[in-house]
Amino acid sequence: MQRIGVFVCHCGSNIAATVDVSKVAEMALMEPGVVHAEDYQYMCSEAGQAKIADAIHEKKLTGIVVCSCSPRMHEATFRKAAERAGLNPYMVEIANIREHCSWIHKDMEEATKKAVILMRAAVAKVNLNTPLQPGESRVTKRALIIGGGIAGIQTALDIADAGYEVDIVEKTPSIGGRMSQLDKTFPTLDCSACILTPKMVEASAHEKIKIYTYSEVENVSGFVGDFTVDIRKKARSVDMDKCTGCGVCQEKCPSKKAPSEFNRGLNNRSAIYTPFAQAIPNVPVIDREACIKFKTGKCGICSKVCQAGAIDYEQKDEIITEKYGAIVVATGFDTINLDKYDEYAYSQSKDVITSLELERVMNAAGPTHGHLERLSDGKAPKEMVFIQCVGSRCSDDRGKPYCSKICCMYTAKHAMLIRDKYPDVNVTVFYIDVRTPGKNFDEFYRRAVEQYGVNYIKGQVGKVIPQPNGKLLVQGSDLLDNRQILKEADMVVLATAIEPNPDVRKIATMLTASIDTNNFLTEAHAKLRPVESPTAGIFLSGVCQGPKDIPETVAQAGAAAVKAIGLLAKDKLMTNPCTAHSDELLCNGCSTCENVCPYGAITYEDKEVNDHGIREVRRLAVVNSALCQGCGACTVACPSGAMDLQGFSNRQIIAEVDAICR
Amino acid sequence: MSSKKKQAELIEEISGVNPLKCMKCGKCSASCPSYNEMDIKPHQFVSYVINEDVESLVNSESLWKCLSCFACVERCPRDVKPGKLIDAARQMVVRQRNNTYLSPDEVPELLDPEIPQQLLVSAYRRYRR
Amino acid sequence: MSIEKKEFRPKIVAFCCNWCSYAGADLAGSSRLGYPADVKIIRVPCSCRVNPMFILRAFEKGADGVIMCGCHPGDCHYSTGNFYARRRMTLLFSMLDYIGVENGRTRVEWVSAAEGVKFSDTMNSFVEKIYSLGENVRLGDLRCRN
Amino acid sequence: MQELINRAKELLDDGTVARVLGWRAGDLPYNPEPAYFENAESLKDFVYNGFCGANLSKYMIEASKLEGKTLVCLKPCDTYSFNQLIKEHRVDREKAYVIGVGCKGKLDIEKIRAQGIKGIESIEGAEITDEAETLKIQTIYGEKTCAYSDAMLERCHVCKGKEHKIYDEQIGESKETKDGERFDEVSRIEAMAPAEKFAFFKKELSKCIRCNACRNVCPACSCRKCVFDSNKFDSSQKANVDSFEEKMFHIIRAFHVAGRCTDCGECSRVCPQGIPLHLFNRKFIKDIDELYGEYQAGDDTDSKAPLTNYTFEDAEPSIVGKRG
Amino acid sequence: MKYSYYPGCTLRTKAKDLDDYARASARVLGFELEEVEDWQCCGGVYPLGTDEIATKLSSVRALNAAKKKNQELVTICSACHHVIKRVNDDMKNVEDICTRANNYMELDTPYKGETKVLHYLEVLRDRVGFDELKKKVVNPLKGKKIGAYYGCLLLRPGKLLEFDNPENPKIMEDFIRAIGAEPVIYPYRNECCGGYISLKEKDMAKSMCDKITESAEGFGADMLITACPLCMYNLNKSSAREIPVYYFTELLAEALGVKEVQA
Repeated sequence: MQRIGVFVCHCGSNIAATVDVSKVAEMALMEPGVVHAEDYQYMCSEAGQAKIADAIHEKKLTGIVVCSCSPRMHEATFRKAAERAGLNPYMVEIANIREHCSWIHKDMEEATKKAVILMRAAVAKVNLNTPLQPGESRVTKRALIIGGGIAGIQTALDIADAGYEVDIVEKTPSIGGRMSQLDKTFPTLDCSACILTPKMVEASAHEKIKIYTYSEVENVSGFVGDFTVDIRKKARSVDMDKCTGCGVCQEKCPSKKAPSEFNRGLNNRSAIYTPFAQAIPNVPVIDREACIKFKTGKCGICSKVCQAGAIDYEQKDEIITEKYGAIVVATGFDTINLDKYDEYAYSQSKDVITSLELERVMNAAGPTHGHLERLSDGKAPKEMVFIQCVGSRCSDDRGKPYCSKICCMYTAKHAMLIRDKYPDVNVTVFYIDVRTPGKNFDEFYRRAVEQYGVNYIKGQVGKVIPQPNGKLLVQGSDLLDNRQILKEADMVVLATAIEPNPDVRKIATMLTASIDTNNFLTEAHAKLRPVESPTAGIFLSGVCQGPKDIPETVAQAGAAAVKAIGLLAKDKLMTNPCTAHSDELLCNGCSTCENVCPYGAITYEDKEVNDHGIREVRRLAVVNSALCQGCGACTVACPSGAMDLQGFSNRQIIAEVDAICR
Repeated sequence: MSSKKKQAELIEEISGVNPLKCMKCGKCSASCPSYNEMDIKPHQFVSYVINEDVESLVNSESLWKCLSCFACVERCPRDVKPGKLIDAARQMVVRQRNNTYLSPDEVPELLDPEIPQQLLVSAYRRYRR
Repeated sequence: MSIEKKEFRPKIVAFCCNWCSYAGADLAGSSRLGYPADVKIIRVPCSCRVNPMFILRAFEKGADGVIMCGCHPGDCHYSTGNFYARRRMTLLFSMLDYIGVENGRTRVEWVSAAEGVKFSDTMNSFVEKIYSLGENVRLGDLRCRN
Repeated sequence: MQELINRAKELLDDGTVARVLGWRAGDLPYNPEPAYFENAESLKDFVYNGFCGANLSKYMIEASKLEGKTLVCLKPCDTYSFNQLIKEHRVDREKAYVIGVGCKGKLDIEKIRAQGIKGIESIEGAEITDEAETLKIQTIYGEKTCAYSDAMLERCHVCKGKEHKIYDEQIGESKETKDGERFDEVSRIEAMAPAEKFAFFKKELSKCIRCNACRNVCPACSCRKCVFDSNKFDSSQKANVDSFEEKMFHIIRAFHVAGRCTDCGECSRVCPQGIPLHLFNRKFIKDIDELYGEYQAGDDTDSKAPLTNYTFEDAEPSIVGKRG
Repeated sequence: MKYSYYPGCTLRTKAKDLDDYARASARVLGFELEEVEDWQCCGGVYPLGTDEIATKLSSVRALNAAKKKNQELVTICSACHHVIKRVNDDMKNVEDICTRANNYMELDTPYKGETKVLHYLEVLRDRVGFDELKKKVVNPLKGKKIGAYYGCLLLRPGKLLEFDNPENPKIMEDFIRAIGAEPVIYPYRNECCGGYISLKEKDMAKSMCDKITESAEGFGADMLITACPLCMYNLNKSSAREIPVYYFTELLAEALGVKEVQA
């Protein structure tokens, strides 16, 4: 029989205001096995933990139940406290009477009743707990960064500077990401390339950083500290070692009709190309879809003009398998597809563009060489209209339910830059709300209004109506003046919602990292563990976790790096002892469990057993506890009940069920 | 429950619209072809329901100016469907008060030889019990 | 004053996956999104840990409704656990329906860690359903001998 | 039958097999029982006729542990169970010499009795080689007759087919006996109102005396130790007659064999109380077929079982409520 | 191929042309329209309150008649199409409406939205195919610049009608191409003409129609086509402009060479 101590936390008034904590403690004493019960203001405080330790010593406790906040919050705290007092940490169970009780119920009597039941369930479970010993596993001291944008680059630099090896896997031919496409950055109006390229160069020159561009993660197996990753290096058709980056091939390439990804399809590029002038590595790739040689077998001009003999049409995709201790996801974002927003005439008129396209138009290396002009006829616009929240804050299935966060600021930036450079251009912004939390952000927006005379109208646009004369009639509402507005514009810019890179779902599935309905990766705790995935060893950097601007991305990238470094710095990791275990005497050897194990942790061995005097060799399931992650799939698949999960055993769960239904 | 509240709830029930979903972006008003003819603008309908002032809504000219063209319904980013609120308010008028916007007496003078049947049928259904 | 008829308060057991819906329930809590106290949550490492025996056991011990929540299909922390759980529960629920037990007493919902609202909505609607069904007589009564 | 006995003798004599697993005549004309025959002489008691319904596959679990090969007689439907046991590593294929025996439908003495035929002394026409469509039954009240198919077990009316799924050799002809639809009974219950379903099963299950005959005969219930006999699940009172398993036994048992049950029908055949236990198993099979694609356990030895398999697009559990 | 056919009140009277041309063209294109027996008027407006049942029954009757014949139900008038498709959606997806409607109807087997509702244009696109139509054209309307006028009822609510992209439709443009003419795309083609209010609010209707015709002419249209008798009436009556408006079936019949036969 266990000797159980029950500790009921007030959590200040968080619990005590709705749960009669002393009643819970009092009721606990009536439960089987409970020899001690008390309540205290803050169980997680040093004094609270001391109470637990004292009771363990004085009452010779063998098990602990803490009635407090969620185990996801303080289970580790209390387990460590128990361990320090000499108790096996796995003899501690938490009854969640805050998140699952006091915070959601208003009636004291009802909440107290429920808290008592939750306490009972925990006591019933602890009665069946057994001491568990975690195993150890090794840590591969290398990190993988998925995504080579500013988030990935910054994380890689920070980890590499701490002395660990880092590999970056980037899908496109160059690192740089979205930031490389931006012209200027808010709120300081720095040139984006000027602050990004030094970081790109630093990353590529860093001796601890290896960059795989034009590559994708193909498969991930293993677990924290010991991931095995297959990386597909797509055939570049250009030998990285031989190419000097002279650029002649791109000049001479006769196929120049492929839409430029870098310029958002606003102009074309050659079939052999580097996405932009400062690309890293400065080695082109051949777009085999566009290349005449690959399509018809004839051409081969690039090969002829290449002095270095770097062109290799025979190159094949290559799979590289590497081991990593930590993986950082930095897959970034894209703008949403506007097919479902045809009322804004995006597909009907070339003069309706997205803000990211405007970045390219404003950029000296862009399709108009930095001149603000209409893409339909090259004329300079006189009236520009910006429409905010295109696809953001939509609860229907056309758009995204969240605020994209960056649009208000970059629109103010665009408006300001246009008014600054082209004072005769009128700029009107239709907005729903202007959201500018951030240092110097609102000041920035106000400057656009006060100093640059940008016309902000509160109200959404209903329709953009192309006119026979080539102008765009913008039909919007002015909610403050209560009138409908018809404004003739030369160009319309849509602040298009951003969404996580569509590939991220595939990656999340490989990593078994959880992802929300909007395809943003979920953090382990919304406030306290914002850069970690709930899956150990996976860290989040940048927009893959939620919309953010550059400074926030860089800050998060650094935070993710620190978390990864914290992991890589360890020599050994404690493994979760809540693993499956098979009872040899009950095992049929039927292989059912093996079929459902996602980790290949179950194997079969012929073993001699002594079943009540009968000695025979049997085919038995054996669990490799280093591989087992403790999901429990096998325990339910097992017909005989031989397979059980430590820490969540059949009997423990049934005891909880019984206690709740009592 | 006050009768005002009841009315507001009735209108929510008939329309199946939850006015609290509105984020006041004004896209409905920006889309409405009858905007200039309306005394209460499409984006204001939800406020009238939230403020339980159904009285003003059912007395408004807007009920009869709405084309039921569903432009607001189609484009609403919050799935509020202001057009349905107007329809519901119009229903309340024709149902409760037997108040009609169209009387049989005035029909002959509105007619012309080309008028399609559906216009008369729909006018009756829209305007009368 | 004597209480003639006791008010029906259902017993509802919710099995929640530690990685998603348990955290979703935490989020519902910290967001103060209430649901009736009749729901009691049992934490499991994955929906695939939920043995049909647990559910039958709960009913046998007097539960009026049992709900299981897991990660959305494709988002399982262990890759595939919820797929197995989905088949197991589908078959189990179908069997219970077959023997005449009200289908509304059992439910599976996929609730992610970010879906506090969904968790609360789910529990509210489930509890409402159980109230409408009333006390669970049949499952508790299904025995070999009368 | 004689051909079977002759062949068995041969195989025993030349040492190919160490024993024969078949049926021995019982004390009555209709109750032969499974038996081992270690030598040619003992085969004089060997019998194979229409009453040999027993599925011998499960005996092969123990026989696999014995020295030498065992000759086992399997009817077409039994071979599914045998395959399933191979798949689950419960029997050793190398230790078995499978003779696929012909079958023209197996008889149910209860069905004969139900026709008012009592005091049976002998039965003619049950011989496997006999082409007779009619059974001649000598009773203490005189000779009675009964159409063969009217005396057949329910399972034979929905026979899975006369093909042996696995065998070393075949002896005897099989006959198509299927004249009903396998899932008709299940569909009929599915169409009932909930209260009606409940009343039906309550009535049936209340007959159960927990004799465990169903469990003992079931080839899928091959666990070394049944969960109902271990303490792995129950945390308390084993002795309580009212305990968990008492109430849920048949549902849990059906779930445990779901996807593994070949629908051999032995559970219903052996139930002394006449509970139609196959209706549970068949419900699972019907659901599996409908939701996850047709699957016949024991059809092969390597396919993935439905409950250890999945697709992303699998139906949600809510489908149960939706299809009404 | 046989379809159940719901002509609607206006096609029986004022818009007889729309109907005649449609039937004549159907014969050429190899499908047959079987008029639903004893059809009743759909009411012209989708019943607005979610609690309205009686006003939906005429649609349900027509839908059920098609179900009994195991046919798809074809409509031509935009308003009928709008009303019947939406009622059908209610029957399929709104349990309450379905139950109550069936209670009223007392059918042998309840109607649960099984019938597929198709607009004549959808038949051309999804069943006949515009490529196939093109092959059957004998008088291609070469050189004609035609603006498609969709109006509101055909397209919205887009999610429910699933007719075409409500903001940038193309089915009529594809149709125009198939009969050999050149489509003119103009932004007001999916804006409402004010048909429903044209009885009482003549000025409003006029201003709306003018916007539409002005825009169409501005982009170079010689004529407009429509599927809606109400739009047809309104555009002819209310707009100050002279641009001719035709039913799409008239041009179809002309292109297929069966117009004269009818007339």
